[in-house]
Amino acid sequence: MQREDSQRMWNKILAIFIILILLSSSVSASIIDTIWGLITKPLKGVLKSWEHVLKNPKHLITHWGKHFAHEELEEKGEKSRTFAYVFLLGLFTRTVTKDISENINRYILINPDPLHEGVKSTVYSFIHLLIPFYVLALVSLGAYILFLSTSPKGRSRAKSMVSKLIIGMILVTISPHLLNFFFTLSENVTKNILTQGEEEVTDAVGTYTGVMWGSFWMTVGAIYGVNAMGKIVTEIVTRASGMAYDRYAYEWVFRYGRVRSVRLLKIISESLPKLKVEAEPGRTIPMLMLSITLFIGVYGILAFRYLMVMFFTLLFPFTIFFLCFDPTKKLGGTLLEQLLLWTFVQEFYAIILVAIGTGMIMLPEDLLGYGFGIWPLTISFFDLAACFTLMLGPIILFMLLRKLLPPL
Amino acid sequence: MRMDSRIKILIVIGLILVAMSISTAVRIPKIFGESHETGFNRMGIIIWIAKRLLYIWLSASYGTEGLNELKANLSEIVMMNPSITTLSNLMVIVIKLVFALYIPAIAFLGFYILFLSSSPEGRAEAKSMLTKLIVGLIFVSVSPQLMNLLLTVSEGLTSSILAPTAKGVFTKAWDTSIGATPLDLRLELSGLKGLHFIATFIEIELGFYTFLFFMILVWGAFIFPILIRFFAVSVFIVLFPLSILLYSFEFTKALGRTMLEQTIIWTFLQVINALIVLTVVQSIISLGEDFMKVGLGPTTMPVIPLVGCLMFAVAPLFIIRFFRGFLP
Amino acid sequence: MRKKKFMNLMTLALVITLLMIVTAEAKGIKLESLEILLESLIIKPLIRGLVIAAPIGYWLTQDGTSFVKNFNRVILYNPPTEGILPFLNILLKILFPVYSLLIVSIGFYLLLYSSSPEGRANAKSLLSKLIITLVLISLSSRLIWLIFSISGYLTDSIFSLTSLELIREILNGGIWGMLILSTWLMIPDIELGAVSLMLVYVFAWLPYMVISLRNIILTALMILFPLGILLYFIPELKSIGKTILEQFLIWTFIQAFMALALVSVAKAFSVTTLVSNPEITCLNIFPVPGINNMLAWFFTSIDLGTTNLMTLGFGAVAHFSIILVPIVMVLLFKKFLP
Amino acid sequence: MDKKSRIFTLLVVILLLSTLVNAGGALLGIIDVAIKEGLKLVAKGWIVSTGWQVIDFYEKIFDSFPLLLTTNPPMSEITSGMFFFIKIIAPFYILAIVILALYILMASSSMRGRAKAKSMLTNLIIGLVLISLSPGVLKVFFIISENLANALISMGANAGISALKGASSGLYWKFSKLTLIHRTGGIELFAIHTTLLFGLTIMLLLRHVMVILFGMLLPLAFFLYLFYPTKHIGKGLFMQTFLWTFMPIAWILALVIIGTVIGSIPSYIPEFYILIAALFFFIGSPMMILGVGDWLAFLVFLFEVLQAAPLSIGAVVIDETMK
Repeated sequence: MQREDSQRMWNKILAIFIILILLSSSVSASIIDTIWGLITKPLKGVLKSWEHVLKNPKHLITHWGKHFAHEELEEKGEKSRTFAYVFLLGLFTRTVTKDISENINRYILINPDPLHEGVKSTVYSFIHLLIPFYVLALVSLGAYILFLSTSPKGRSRAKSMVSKLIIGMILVTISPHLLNFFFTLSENVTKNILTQGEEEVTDAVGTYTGVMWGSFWMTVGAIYGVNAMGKIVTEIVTRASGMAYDRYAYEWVFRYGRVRSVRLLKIISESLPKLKVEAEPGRTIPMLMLSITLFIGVYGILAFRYLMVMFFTLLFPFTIFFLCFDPTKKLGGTLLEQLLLWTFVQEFYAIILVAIGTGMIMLPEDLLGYGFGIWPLTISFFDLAACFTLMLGPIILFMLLRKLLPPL
Repeated sequence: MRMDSRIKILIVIGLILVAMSISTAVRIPKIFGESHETGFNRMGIIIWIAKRLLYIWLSASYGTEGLNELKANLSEIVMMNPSITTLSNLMVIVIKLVFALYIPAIAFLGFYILFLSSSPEGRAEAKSMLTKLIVGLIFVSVSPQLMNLLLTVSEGLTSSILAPTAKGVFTKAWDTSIGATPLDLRLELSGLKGLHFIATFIEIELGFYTFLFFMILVWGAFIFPILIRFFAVSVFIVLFPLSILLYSFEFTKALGRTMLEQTIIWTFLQVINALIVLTVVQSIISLGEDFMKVGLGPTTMPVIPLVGCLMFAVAPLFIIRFFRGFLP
Repeated sequence: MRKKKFMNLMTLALVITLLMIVTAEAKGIKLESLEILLESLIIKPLIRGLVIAAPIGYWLTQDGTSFVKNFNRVILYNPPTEGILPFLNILLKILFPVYSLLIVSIGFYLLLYSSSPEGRANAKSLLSKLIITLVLISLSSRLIWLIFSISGYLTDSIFSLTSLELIREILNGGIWGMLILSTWLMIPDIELGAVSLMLVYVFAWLPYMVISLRNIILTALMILFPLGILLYFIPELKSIGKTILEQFLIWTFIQAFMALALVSVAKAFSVTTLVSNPEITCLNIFPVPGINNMLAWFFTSIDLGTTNLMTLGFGAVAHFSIILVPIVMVLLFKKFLP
Repeated sequence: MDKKSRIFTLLVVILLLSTLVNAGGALLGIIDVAIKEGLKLVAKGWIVSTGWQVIDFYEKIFDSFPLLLTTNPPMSEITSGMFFFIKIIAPFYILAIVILALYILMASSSMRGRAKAKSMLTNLIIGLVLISLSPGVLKVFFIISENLANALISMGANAGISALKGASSGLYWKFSKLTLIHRTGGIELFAIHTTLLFGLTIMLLLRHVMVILFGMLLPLAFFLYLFYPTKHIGKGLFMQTFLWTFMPIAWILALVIIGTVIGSIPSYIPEFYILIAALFFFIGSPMMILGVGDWLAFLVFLFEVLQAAPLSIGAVVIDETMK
């Protein structure tokens, strides 16, 4: 019923509009001509746009591609947009690689400081929170010993529990210092590993930054195409004589470019209109994903590790209490295990870095040549595998050592 | 809020007008020109910019919907628990059902004692089963109070963790990681919103991929640790008598253990949420603002606040996985 | 309601645009937009339909529905047992000297050294074990054939529980329904139909992938089967042998469970009802209601391009159950040998 | 249609009309652009309306929720399959009994061996009873499950269903508005939306299939349960039958709970999130309540399927393999 109603309404509206069009005084030419033109003109236009296809069948694919690959390729300002994209991605890559090659040791070694004012006060407030629980536990145990336990076995067990609880109480009060000692230990071990394999670590970080740059240059290549790249190269070489263009041109520009920045801007503004954009930035999403994955894989994991260690540091008094009270022993074991594991992730990271460095140094030179991409814009499979090892290695070690403590 | 969005619309219109006047007054450099034969079209550019501004405004407001409420009512939202009075109707029905189920359970145990256990050991075992069942019966009859106690303990712990916490730091972490754009009436381009802004102007396809970050951070923060927990706790409140029965009956102990464990884990998830807030706050305070802040200009990534907010959204779900299997 | 209002709005916009075009034409203003109209509303959708949907549809009539056409045959297929004979020969060649040495040494032990009855009994049981394994290994190709034929017979008789035509219809409905859905989504915009198009390929390929995975694993386990028997009777290496034999049996009988899953889908399809079973047709192929209705009438009258929720849902379930069954069975049936 | 979108459409119409007014003027560019934008709007409207058609198609499953959740497949379909399996089991059974009898008669000399054989024989006979009763057992399951479901569904499951519908329409409105601004702006939301609804449909239909499958295997389950080596397989099969039969109880309970507590959530939490959380909770509730598998892994997996991002596939693969 409803459909019919709407149908009728539509017919009416359409009819009114058609009558309006027909009666419209703005239509000065004869009506038939207009309608005829309305039908034929667009057809003619379409036919015209397909004319060269019909004449030269080779164009069929390009024409189809235009229609079907990406309809809005003819959007506004593609040159400036793509240039901004490439520029920002370059900036990002540059800062990330610089940061990581400078600070990786610091990032790996950082641990929460349990003696820091805020952390300490929080831990002590948790200890205050624990007091009623302790009282409750002791009272219940005392009641058990006094009234309920009949067998001497049970009584001795309860007594040992009391002594455990008291030891736990002492440990809880010094827990920040305990943790500080433990973290220092872990840091020293990690530091040792890192200084032992300094060369390897540098090499591993170099591999990582290399892949990051490789991804960036692949993006550039995908957008501007190999020919356009060649054009830029000749342009720059001819214009700025003495300016060597290589893989690290960006770095060069940042180091020395300040002096000639005006000149550089001129070069860019002159060569930009000549660039031929061959793909929209949306087509380079795989490379962008690679860059972001690498970024998250290192920074995200390190930051997450830090936060998790902080989490279990704050919980440490509870951990000791749970461990020393028999019914909640399992929970305390889990908490302690997690604390140890998340702290040891820094050792895992150092080990993985050294392992990657060693592997990359030991690798025969010719094997590094195999990769994907079109020369010279390639990323070696081994480099990529090294990067993914850097990302996943610590997690894998973490998972393998999950059953670290003996069952309690 | 209503006022704010109206101002935003006005600003968008104003920006369009400004762009219009600029485009008519100033000759736009050649690099902004078109590469196609149709020639330069000012109106087209204006529409183009306006559409992107509208898109950014709309998708960012979808992406950060409710963020202000989250920041303002953080402790209330973390401490949100279903009230037992709303669920009492259902709970009474379940308790009745459980009492009805006790009759066959006890009858079954009686048969077990009569027929199957011939050895005195087996008989003692069956008797202990019966005791467990009866203790379970007591617990079932006080189960609403018990559940209330559990919720009170969890709430008390949460509030005592949250009370000394500098929640302003966490709010600021949200602010820095979400960032701001000129559309928020601020002269800056930072955080995820800035990224979204730039990406949309580069290409809309990149813009809707950057929308994902909002989805994980803000939508995730509401959905996973807060609202799914709310529903789950409600279900386990209602099922609490049943899980006590199942746990105290020897033959269904495994299922009962899972359910009871889930009850406790989901209830105490809010403590973990509060602890995560505390962790992030302490980390930011003790590390300083500039630690691990990578990037230059609009590509700056404040890693610690970002990962902290991400942790609030997804980490509770991972952390509760560590705590499984603690009941005997 | 929402849709109707929406359509009103769209038609209004279209009519106004047309009005403007007519006005402009009349005033002699040259417009490109008319061509854009024609291209974006008619030519491009047709190209999309032709370029993507039509070839896939053709492919579905030919090879794409190969699983649908041959599902009973491919599920019933087992790798030929002759394949393991060379490997078996190698194994026997290695084992015969070892065996003869062992038997001779046990004989000497019995003759000369064993004085206690216990030791003698032990040696005897070892001897009998050796002989049993030897017999089993030399018969292992026959044994495999026997297991395969039991499983094949079982599968065949499970298939007889319901008509194959019904199963075929369900599978066909699923894959074609998905293509229809993705086509209608793709005509206005390609990316809109990406998920359903992906599902078409999943339906076409994944069952085959799972079945060929079964065959590959089965071939490998078949080669390992004699070795598994040998290891099963050596106490120290029993667990490895057990795993090999277990996996062999599980992966063999997965075909029966696949058949069972398809049969249950057919049964469920014939008994389940929905309150409302909506149909999706090409109502939306053009944004103008009149043309829509005409096209919808046309397409439904020739019974093309329409699918409903039951057909689509159960077709998808049928395809997914083929994928699900091995996982469930491997998880459910592990560690059943003593 | 709410106020905002009305104003929005009004603006568009005014824009178009103003260009119409200006048609005779000199601003040729504006005309062309306006017409282009109008045509683009039509194309976008087409996308949105197509999306609506498909969403509407999938959303019809919500109407069938009460029916699908409260009914089980009829026994007549299952019993034929059951008899098939009983027929298969029978020769093995006879063989087992004959061998046992022979063992008791001839071979067993020790007392203990004989007692063991006897208990085995009792087991076999109990099994015989159980197997012949298995249609009845399944029928009892069905009756309990259906009665519970019917009792529960009358306690306000409709509010839960309408919450799920609300989640669906919320996602659709976000998609449609973003799409009206730009063609590809909301595709991602649409992909998530259709995948969720399709998954929902498949889950509900798959339950019926699985009930039939494991119902047919019930005699086999009892048979396997009787022998010590295959005891846990029999138990697993039986548990599967149980879980798939009682899964709708968990679902309906989730719906009732959603309907009951949704009003008590503070108003400063946006409604959209509540509804989406309800949808996720509905999907995850059987795993959560009955402990079937790992519901969290399921959610992560769902997310992966939706996004197909290489970001965390590695993590998930490791998580799955290392578990």
